[in-house]
Amino acid sequence: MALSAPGALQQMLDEIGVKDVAAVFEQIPADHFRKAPLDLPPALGSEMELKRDLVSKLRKNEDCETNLSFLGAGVWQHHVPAVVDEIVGRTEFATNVWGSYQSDHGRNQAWFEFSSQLGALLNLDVVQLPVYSWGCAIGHAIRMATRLTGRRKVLLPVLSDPERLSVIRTYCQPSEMESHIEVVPVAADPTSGRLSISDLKSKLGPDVAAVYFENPAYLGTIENGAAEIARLAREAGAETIVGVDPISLGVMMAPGDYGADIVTGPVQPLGVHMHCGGGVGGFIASRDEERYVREYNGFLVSIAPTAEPGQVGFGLAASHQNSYGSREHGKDWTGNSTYLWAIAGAVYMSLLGPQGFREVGTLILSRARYAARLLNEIPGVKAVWPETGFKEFVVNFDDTGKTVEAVNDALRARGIFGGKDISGEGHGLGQAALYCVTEVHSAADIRRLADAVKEICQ
Amino acid sequence: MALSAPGALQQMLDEIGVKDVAAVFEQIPADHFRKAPLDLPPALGSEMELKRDLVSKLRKNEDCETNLSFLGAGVWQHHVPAVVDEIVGRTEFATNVWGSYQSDHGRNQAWFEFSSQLGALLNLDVVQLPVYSWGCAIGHAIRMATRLTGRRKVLLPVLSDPERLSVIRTYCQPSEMESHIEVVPVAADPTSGRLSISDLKSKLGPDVAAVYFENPAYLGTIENGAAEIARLAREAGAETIVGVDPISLGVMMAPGDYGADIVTGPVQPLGVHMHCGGGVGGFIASRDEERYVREYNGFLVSIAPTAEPGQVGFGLAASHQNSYGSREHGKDWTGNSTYLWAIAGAVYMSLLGPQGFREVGTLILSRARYAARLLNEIPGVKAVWPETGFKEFVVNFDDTGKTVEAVNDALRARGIFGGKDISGEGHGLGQAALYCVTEVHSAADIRRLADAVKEICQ
Amino acid sequence: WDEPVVMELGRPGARGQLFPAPEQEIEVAEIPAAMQRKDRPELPEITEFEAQRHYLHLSQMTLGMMGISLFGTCTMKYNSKTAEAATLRPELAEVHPYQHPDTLQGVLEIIHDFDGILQNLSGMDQFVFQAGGGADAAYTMAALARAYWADRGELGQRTEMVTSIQAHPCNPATAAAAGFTVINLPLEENGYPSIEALKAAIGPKTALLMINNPDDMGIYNPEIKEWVRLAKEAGALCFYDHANFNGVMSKLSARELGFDACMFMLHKTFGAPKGGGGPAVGAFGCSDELAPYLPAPVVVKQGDTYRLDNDRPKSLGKIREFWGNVPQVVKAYAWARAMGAEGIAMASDISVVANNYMDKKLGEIAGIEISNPHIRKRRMEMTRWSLGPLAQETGIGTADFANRMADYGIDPWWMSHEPWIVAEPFTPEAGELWSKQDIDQWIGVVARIVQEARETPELVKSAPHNQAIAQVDGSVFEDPKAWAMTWRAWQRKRAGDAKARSGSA
Amino acid sequence: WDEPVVMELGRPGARGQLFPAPEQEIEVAEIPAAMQRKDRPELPEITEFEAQRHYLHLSQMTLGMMGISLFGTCTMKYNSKTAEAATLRPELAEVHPYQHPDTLQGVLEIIHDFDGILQNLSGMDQFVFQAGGGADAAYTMAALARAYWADRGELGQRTEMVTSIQAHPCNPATAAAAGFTVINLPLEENGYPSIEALKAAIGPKTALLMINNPDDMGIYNPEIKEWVRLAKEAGALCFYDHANFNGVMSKLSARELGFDACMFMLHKTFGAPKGGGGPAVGAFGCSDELAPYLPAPVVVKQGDTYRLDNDRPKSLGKIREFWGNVPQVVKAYAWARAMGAEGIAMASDISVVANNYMDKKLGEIAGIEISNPHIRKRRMEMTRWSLGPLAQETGIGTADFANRMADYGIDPWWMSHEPWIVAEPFTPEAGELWSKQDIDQWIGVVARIVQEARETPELVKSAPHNQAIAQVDGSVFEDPKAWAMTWRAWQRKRAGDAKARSGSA
Repeated sequence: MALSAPGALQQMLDEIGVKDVAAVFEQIPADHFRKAPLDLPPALGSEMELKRDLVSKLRKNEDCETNLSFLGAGVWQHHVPAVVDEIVGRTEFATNVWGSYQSDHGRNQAWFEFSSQLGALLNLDVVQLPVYSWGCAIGHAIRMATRLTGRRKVLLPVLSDPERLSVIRTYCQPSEMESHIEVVPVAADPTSGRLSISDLKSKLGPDVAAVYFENPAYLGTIENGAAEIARLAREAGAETIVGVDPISLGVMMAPGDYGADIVTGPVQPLGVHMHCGGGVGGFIASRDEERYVREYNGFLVSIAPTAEPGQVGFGLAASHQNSYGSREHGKDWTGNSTYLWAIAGAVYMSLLGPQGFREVGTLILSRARYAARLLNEIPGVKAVWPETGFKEFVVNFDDTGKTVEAVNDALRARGIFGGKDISGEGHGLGQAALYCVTEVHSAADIRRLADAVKEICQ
Repeated sequence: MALSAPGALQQMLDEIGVKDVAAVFEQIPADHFRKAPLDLPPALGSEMELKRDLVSKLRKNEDCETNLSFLGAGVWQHHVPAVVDEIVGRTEFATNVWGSYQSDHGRNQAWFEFSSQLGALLNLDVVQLPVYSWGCAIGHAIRMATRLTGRRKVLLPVLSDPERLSVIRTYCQPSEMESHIEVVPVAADPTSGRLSISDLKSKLGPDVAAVYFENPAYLGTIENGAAEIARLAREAGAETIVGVDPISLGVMMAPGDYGADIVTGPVQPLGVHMHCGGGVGGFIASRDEERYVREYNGFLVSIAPTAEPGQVGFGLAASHQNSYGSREHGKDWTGNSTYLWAIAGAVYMSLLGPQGFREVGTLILSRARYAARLLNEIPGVKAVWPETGFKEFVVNFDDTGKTVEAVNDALRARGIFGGKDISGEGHGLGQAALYCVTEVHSAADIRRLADAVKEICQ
Repeated sequence: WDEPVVMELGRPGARGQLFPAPEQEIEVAEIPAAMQRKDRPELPEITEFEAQRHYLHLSQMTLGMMGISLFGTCTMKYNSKTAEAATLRPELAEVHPYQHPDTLQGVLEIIHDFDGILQNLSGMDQFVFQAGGGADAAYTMAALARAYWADRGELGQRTEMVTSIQAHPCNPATAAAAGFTVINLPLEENGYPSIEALKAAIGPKTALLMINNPDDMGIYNPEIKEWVRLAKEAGALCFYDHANFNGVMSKLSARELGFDACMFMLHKTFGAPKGGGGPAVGAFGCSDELAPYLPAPVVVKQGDTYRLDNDRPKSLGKIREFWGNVPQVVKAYAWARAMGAEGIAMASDISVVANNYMDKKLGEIAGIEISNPHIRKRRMEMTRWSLGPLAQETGIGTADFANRMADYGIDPWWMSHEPWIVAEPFTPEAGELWSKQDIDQWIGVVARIVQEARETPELVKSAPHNQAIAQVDGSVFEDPKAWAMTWRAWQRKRAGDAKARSGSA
Repeated sequence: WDEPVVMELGRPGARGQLFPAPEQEIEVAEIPAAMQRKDRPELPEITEFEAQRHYLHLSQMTLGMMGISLFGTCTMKYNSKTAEAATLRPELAEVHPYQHPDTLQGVLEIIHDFDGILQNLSGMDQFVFQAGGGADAAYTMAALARAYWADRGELGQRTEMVTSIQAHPCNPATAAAAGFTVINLPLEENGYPSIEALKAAIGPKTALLMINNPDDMGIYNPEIKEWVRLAKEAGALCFYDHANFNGVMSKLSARELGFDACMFMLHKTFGAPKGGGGPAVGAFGCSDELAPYLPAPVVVKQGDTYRLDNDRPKSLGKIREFWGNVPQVVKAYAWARAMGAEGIAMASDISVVANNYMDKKLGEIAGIEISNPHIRKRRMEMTRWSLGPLAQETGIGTADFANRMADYGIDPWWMSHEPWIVAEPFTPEAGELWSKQDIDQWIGVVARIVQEARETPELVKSAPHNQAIAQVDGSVFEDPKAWAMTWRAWQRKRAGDAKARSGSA
C-alpha cells in the first residue's frame, strides 16, 4: 500500500482538511462500531514468511503428479499445455477486472475465440462465456427451457452424477415454491447403462419442458441413441438439452449434428488444472435463433465492425437481459464467473486444432478400453459395460468380497488413487467405482494399476 | 515448425525452383556428409511425454526447499520475490535476443536500472552488465589492472575460494605464456582470518598490478582493514580490486567509500535462484574515469537523450573496445553472458529499497551469529572466528573425532545439508566446514541444525 | 498489434500439440459408428509458437491492471504473485477434490484457518466457499432461506425478499431466481430507504432481507441496526451483502449489527485476482442457527485432523460442484495473513481517506457533481458522481467519457449498476492500492477530458483514438441479424451480407 | 508507456519487500564500526505493486520475439515453455551444486544423457557445459590448447592460433586473451581463404586452428577436410566452432571431418532461450585424447549412479564456477528429446530451404545485393546481403534501415560482425521457426523500406517514429563527459550541464 508509507496518509488528511482518520468515518454511528477487537493470527509481514507458511502447508497434500490417480467424475486429470499456463498467468489477463472494448480488446478477442472454437467443436453458432460449473450450466439451461416452453418438468437419466444432480435440484427449487420445476428420472437400460428409450417415451408428454442427457454420460457410457432421444423430445414439444465432454469432440459426433437444442458441458478439460475442484466452469451453447439467445443469463461476446472500415471489435450482445441490466427481471442471474478459463480454453483449442482433438480422443478412448479390459481380467473384478465408454467406466468388486473403500485404501498405500466410490449412490451397481483414464495414463500406468488391484483382491 | 506442415516445404522448394531438399545443400561435397547415422533416444514428440520425462527425472533430485541447507560458498539460498520470477519469466525478456534501442527500449532501461541501483549500493558510477560469474569478473578485473598498470603480478588472500581461484588462474594463464600474470597469495591473520597487513606490505612493490580481496571474504570474515589495504595498494601504484556480496551492502560500507578502484561481486544473491549453480553472474564496477571505462570487456549501458527533447533512451557506450568491435584487439572477450540476471537484479533491488537492504543485512548477520553461537556451544564443535563473519562462518569438528564427511552424511539422513566440506582445501583449518546462514533460516531451523549436530557428535 | 482472429491463422496440417499414438499393446478403439464424428471441426491449425505469439499479443492489448483503475464497486487490489505461485504448485493444482481427506490435510487446514479469520471479521459461526462469486453467494442465501423456511414448514407463506433499489442487482436477481418475490425499497433524500417504507414492506410474508451497507454511492445507512431489529421481529432472516466491506473492515461486525448471515468477495476485498470475471469466490458465513442449512461439504477439524463434513441432512443442497474455487480461497488466506489485523484496519482507513481525497479533488472540477450533493458527510470507500451538468452543457455523457479515458492509459470508469439513480453516473473508488500520484494522475485525466468536452467534443464523442481498435459499432449487439457470437455465425452473416449486397447491386 | 526511470519513482518509506526482525531469542548483531554503512543507498522506495507495474511496462516495451525476427547468426528458435516450467520447479531451481551427488541424480542423469546426444551429433567423446556461451566455449578451447601443449612441454613454441577473417570475433578474441598470437586468413573471391594461405600460416608455431563452417555469409568451405588434414599434419589442434550448426545438423559430423573438438550453442541451436544475452551455454566437446584437459567436474556414470568426476590432474582448471548454466542444459536436452533424430534432420532441411526461399525473394528487390554475387551455389542457413547499391543511390545505409524496421513491429536485422567485408551489410537467417507468411511479411517490410528510401529518405533517416522512444543521440556513447552508465552519473553530469549552461548564460 503506497499510502502506508510514513506521512503519506497524513498528507491526504491535510488536503481533505480533517485532523484524523476517524473523521472520514463520520457516517457510522458510534454504537455501530464493533466491540470485539480483531483477533487474527499474527501477520506474516514478509513475503518470505508468507511463502513458507503457504508452501509448508500445501506440501501436506498428496497430489496426482506424485501419485497415480484414476479419479474423474466432474473434474479430470488432463494434460495442460505449458503455453496455456503462461497465457492464463499473464498479469494482464489474471488481474484483469471488468474491462471495456476500448481498454481490453485483447481479452475480449480471446473470449470471442473461446466461443468460436468451442462452437466449431459443437457445430453450434452461439456459445456463452462459461458459468460457474457444468451443474450450473445445466441448471440455467433447464430454466431456459422452462421459459421457452412454459412447462415445468424436466426428464433426466436416473444414472446421473449426484453432485451435478444436487446442483440441478437447487436450480429447480423445492416443491413448496410456486415456480418449482419437477425433476423426473428416466430409467437406464441395465445391459448398457444407456437411457431407456421406452421409459423415456412413457414419460414424455405435453408437460415436459426438456429432456436432459449426457454424452458420454456420468458413468462413461456413450449415448448411441442421442438422435432418437432428441427426435422424441422434439415431437413432444420439449427442448433437448445435452451435456458433452468437449475433449471427446474430435472423435464423437458434434451435438449440433444430432438435434441438441441447448448444449452444456465442462470447461475444465480444455486446459484447466483440477485445482482441487477450483478448475471447473460450465458452458452453454445453442443455435443462433433469437428465441434461444434471448434466454441466456450471462455474457455473450459478439464480434462487431468498428468506426474503421474493415476492422473488427468485440462487445456484449443482448446484455440488457442479464441481471446487471434488469435486476430481478433478468434471466436468472450473473456476476463474476469463470471467464479466465475461457481464455485457457481458447489457447488450448488453438493448440490442438482438429487433428489434436482427434488424436487425444482416440488416445483416451483406447487407453480407457485397455484399462477396462485389464481390470476385467482380474478374478472377481468386473468392468460393467466395458465396451460402451469413452474415458470413464464402472468397475464392480462384489465378487472379490472387498469393499471399494478397502480396495482404495490399499491402492492409496501403493501411491494410487482408485476410482470414485459410487457404491453409496443408489444406482444398484453394488460395490462399484468409477474409474477415469485419460491421455496422461500410459499403458505402463494402467498395468501398474491392474497389478496392484490384482494383488489387493487376491 | 510451421513449415513441417504437409506440403509447406514443397511449396517453398517450388518457389526456389529445385526439386528436392538435397539441392539446397549443394555446397557440401558428397564425401563430407556424415556416414554414421544419427542414433538418438526416441523422440518424445508430445509435450505430455516430454514433461513427464523431465519431471520424473528432476524429481530424483533432493532440493533445498524440502531439505534444510546450509551450503553457500559462491551460490547462496536467498529468498527470491515472486515478482522477480514473474518479470524474468516474461516471454518478452526471457526469449529476447539481441535487441536494439528501437525495438527493445524496455529491456535496455531495465539493464540501465540494474547498473544504476547497483551503483547506488556500491557508491560507484560505472557498473557493467554482468559477466558469466564472480570468478570471471575477478579475472577480467585483474586483466584490466594489468593493462592499466603495465604490471603483471596480483596479490590475493591465501584463504581464497579454490573454485574462484581456479577461474582466476585460468584468466592469468600458465606460466609458460609470455603474457602470464603471477598470482601471489598473501597470508591470513590466524586469529581473525583477515588479510595479514604485514605480509601484504612485504609483498607490495612496483611490480604489483593489483591487490584483490573480498569483503566479506570466502570464509565469511569481514575485512575491517579494507581502507588500510586500499591505501597501501595505492601507495604502491597498484589497483585495489574488491569483491563484495551485494546483499551485505545495506549494513556494510560501500566499497566506493573505502578506496576500491574496481569492484566485483556475485549477482546471484540479487533475486536469482541457485539453479544448481546456473544462477551465477558477476559484476564489475568502478569510478567513472575514462581510464577505467576504456578497459571494460563487455556491455556498458548508457542513458542518452533522444531526438525528442526531454526524452531519454539507452544504448551501449564504448562498445568498439569489446571483442565484437575489435576482435583480437578488443579487451579480453565478450558474448552471450548472464544479462537476464541483470533484470532480476533490477527488480530485486527496486523491491528492497534502502530499508529492505538494511533489514535483510541485519537479519542475515544476526541469524548467522546465532547459528555460530549455538554450534560453538556443542562439545567438540568450534566456530572458528565466530564474531567476524557476515553470513558464512567456519565450523571445526576436530575435537568430535568425526570427519566433516561423516557429520554431513548423518545430517543428510536427517534432511539437512551441512556446510561445505573445506577440510581438503589446504587452509590448515582441520576437519572444517563452511556454513551459510541467510534470511531464509529461521531461529527454529538453526536450532534444528544445532540439535542434529549435537546428536551426531555425541 | 493488428492481430487477426485466431480462426484466420495457420495452414492445413500445422500442429500446436501432438499426442502419442496408443502404445503397441493397446488396441486402437473407435467410437460406435452412430456417434462417430465424420466432419473435421473447423479449428485453426497453427504451431505452438504461433498460438503463444497470438495470445501474448492479445495480452498486450489488454490494459487490465497495467494502468490506473479507480473502478468502483470492484475494489482494485494488488494481487500477490507469491500467493499465485503457491497455488500453481502441483500440491494444489494437481489435486482432485475426491481424494481421500488424508491426502488433503494441507488445503483443508488452510480453508479451516481462513474460515476462522472470516468468523472473526464478521462474527459469524461458519463459512463455506462453494459460491463462485458474490452473486452466487447471494443465491446461496436465497437457497438457504428456502431450506430454512421449508424446514419450518413456512416456505409457502414466506415468499418475499425485501431489499433496497440501490442494492447490488445480484440480490434481487438471485432471490427472484430462487422463487421469491422481490420488494425494492426506494431511496429517500438522505440516500437510503426510510424506516417507514421498511415497516410497510416487512411482515409475515417476508422470508428475508438482503442489504448492503454502505451502498455504491458511499452512503452508510445509520438506521441499519433498527432495520435488522424490525426484520427479525417479523421473523425474517437478515443477510448482509458485504460487497463494500473494504471501507469497514475492522470497523463493523455483521453479527454485532444483528445479521444472520453475510458474504465476502474474496476476489475483491481479500486480494485474490479477478481473472477478468472469475474464478471468484463469494464466501458465505452464517450463525450456528443457520449452519445446518449450508451446502455440503463443510471443512471441520476433528482432533488434529481435518475432515469434510458431508452429513448435513438439512442442507440446501449444492450451489455448485465440489467445494469452490479453492486456489482463490488460498490466495485470500494469504492476503489475510500478510495483512494481519493491523494491516486490515489500516487498509480500510486508507481506502476511505483516499476516497475522500479523491472526492475533494473531483469536487474542484466544474461540470461534475457528487450524488445527493446536499449530504455533507464524508462518503465511505466509494462515491457515486454525476456528469449531468457537463452532459447538459456539452452533450458529452458518461459513456463518451469512458471511451476517451482509455486513450490516456486509464481504465474506463464504472458508471453505475441499474437503475441509474443519478444522471450520467460514474462511480470511482480510490481504495488502498493507489498512490497519491496515481490518484492525482487519474483526476488529471478526468479534468482534461472535461476540458476536451467543452473545447473539442467531437474528439471525445469519437473516441477511442489511440487504442487497438476504434469505436465499436454497438448497433449489432441487439440485432439478431447482425450479432455473431462465434466465427461460424460471423462468416455466415457476412456471407449473407455479401450476397444481399451483390443481389441489390 | 511513458515510463520513468525507476530511480524517479516512489516516496520515502514505501516498501516493496519486508523482512522480519530477528526472532526474540536472537541477539541483533551489528557490523564492526569500521565497516558499517553510514549512508543510505540511493535506491528507489516503491511498493511491490509499483515495482511489478513498472517492470511489466518495460516488458511490454520490449519487442523481443513478439514479432518476426530473421536475426542472422543467432538462429531464432521457439523456446519451449514446457522445458522452462520444468526447470523452474524447486527440484532444480532450489538445488545447490555442492549438494551430495546422491541428491542430484536427476539432473546428473539429464546432463549425462544430453552429453550422449551431443556425442552422437558431433562424433566427439566427451562434452562439458561449463562455458557460459559460445565465446566462453572458444575460450575453453584456447585454455585447453594451453594445457595440452603445456603437458607436452611445447607451450613456449606453440604460440599461434590460425583462423579466418570471417570467423566469429570470439575465436580470435579468446585466443588472444589466452595468450596466443592470432593469424587471420583473408577471404578469396570464392568466399573462403585459400589452401595456399593456410599452408603459409601453419607450422611448428601453430597451436590450434579455430574455424566455423559454413560462415556467416552462408558459404561452406569445401576444402575443410584438407584444412584439417594439413593443420593436424603440422601438429595443431583443430576446433570446429559449430555456431552455424543449425543448417548442417544431421548432415555433418565434426569428428568425421577430422576435428579434435567443437562447440554447440545451446541457447541457439538447441532451443534454450536467449534471455537477451544469457544465461547461455557453450557446450564444449572433444576427443578422448583431449578429454583429460577438460575443466572439472565431468559427469560420469558408474553402474547405475551418476557422479561428478573432479579428479582430473591434467585439467585446464576452471572456466567458471560450478558446472555451468544447468537449467539451459536441461532445456536443450528437452529440445533434443522433443525433436528426435528425424526432427533434427528436418529442422536443418527447413532452415536451409527457408533461407534459400528468402534469398530468392530478397533477390527480387532492386537496390540490395547478395554477398559475393558471382557465387551461384545456394547458401546455407543464413546469407550476408548488402545494401550497398541502395546506399549509393539514396544515402540510406543499413543502420538507417534497421532504425526503420522496428516501426513495422519487426526486429532490426543483424548487420554483420566486424570486419564488414561487404558494404552496408545485413545478415538475415530464415531458420526453421518462421512460417512462409512470416517470411513473406518480413520481406514485404524490406521492400517497403527500400521504396521509402527512394521516395521519403528523411522518414527513414529519422526513424523510429512509432516506437517507445525516438532516435537516440548516439554521440554520448563515446564521450566520457556525456556517457552515464548509472543514474548517479547521469544526475552528476546533468547537474554539470545545468551549471555550465547557467554559467554561460
